[in-house]
Amino acid sequence: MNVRLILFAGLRQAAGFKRETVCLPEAATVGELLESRLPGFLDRTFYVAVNEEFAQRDTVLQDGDEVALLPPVSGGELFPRRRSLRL
Amino acid sequence: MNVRLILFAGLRQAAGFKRETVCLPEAATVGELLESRLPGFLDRTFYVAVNEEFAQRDTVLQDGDEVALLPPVSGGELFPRRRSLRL
Amino acid sequence: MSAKLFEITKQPLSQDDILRRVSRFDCGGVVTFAGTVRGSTATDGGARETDFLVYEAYLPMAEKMMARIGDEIQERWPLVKGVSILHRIGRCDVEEPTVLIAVATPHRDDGCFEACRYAIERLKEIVPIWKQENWRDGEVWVEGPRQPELDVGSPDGLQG
Amino acid sequence: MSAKLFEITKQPLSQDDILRRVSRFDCGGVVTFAGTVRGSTATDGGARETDFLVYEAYLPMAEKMMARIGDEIQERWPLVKGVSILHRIGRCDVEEPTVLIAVATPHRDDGCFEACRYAIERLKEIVPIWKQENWRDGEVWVEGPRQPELDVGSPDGLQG
Repeated sequence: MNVRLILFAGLRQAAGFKRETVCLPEAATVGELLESRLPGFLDRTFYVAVNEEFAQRDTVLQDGDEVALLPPVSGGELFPRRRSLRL
Repeated sequence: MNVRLILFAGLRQAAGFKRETVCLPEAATVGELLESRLPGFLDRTFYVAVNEEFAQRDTVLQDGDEVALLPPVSGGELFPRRRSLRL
Repeated sequence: MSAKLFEITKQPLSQDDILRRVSRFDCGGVVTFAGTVRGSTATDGGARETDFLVYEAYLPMAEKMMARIGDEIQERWPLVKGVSILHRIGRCDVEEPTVLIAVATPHRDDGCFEACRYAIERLKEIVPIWKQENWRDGEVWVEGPRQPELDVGSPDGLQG
Repeated sequence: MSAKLFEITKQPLSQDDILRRVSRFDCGGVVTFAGTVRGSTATDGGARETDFLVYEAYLPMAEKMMARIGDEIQERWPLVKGVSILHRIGRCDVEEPTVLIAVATPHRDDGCFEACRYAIERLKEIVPIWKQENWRDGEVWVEGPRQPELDVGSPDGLQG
């Protein structure tokens, strides 16, 4: 089955792409998608939405799902530190 | 000595005038001004400003002072009751 | 910015205007309170309708007291960088803002919410502005609750 | 009123506009929070300068989550009559508002301050919008604090 993967902000920048269609075995989970396509991301903090609803690592995917990788939203910190992703 | 008396809102309406110059003995107090000019008001709730600063009943007046009679300010009540001054 | 921070005016109030008055280069959060004319007020006896309000102020004392509230805020919330209070006088129609209060701080946790709330409560206590409520079959000058420490009319007022 | 209550837009935001969106005949108090672009931020290491921000959103999920905040407010503060949240995307310059949140209630004591405060905190938790900070010699996508219950990247995220 195919799912659409979308990345935003710092994750998009780190991955070097914004959208991609990924082919997965039937009933693959969010965790399996990440392990197969973005293993280097697994120690980062981010959230996943499947079809625009927050999902978890064990959420089971279906053909045609849109899976979005969402960094913690910006401005949440009252006193932001400047993180150096690209200087 | 002469002081200027100014009334606002419901007090002005009840007194039937807005401004008046009142002649008083030297060193008269706010209380003496009220007793001589508006004795009917003494059971009402209101505040007095002398030269635009809140004053008290025993504040001593000077020639040329402006004495303002101020009802409790409007809208202070979270759930206002409708008082019938003129219906 | 030359606009006054504490102003009584006959002109309609604008939230964009007050935001400009308090906006600062080093501020990221502004809280604005708008008091608007309610056309209908729920009461125990059913809805009460209002056609319009008329506001009257004691000038310039009213602006001086509004500036005093700004000073009080500065003392209580030292991180506050900007305060503005604008109040209309004259006739105000339903849904129009009659008072705007804006407070600017560097971050949203630096007191902008608390200071704005403080300002509207304090305004009702010490700023000499009154409203006349007008409805289909009458009108009345509305009086707020008594502040015993200010009252000189009744006997308690004898204590300074 | 046909304007949307929860909207992501490239257009400059107006506080007068959002006041109109939430104003109601039976409301007398509206609290608006404006998040504006700070040009200078005090830090332990001295002032940090910002030239401009660029915002990116995941649409339409962002608007859906903003509407969810409106529903949450309605549940927690049942006297609230109107909520609107507007957020810009694209480039925002210093002192411009990037987010506006307005909450209308019949009286100022009916939760408008508390609900507005809740909305901005909640927005930072669940609405997928990110900012890129741009300054003289660099740029960075700013990330907020971690919400453990949402995190799927790190091991804690395994618990659903």
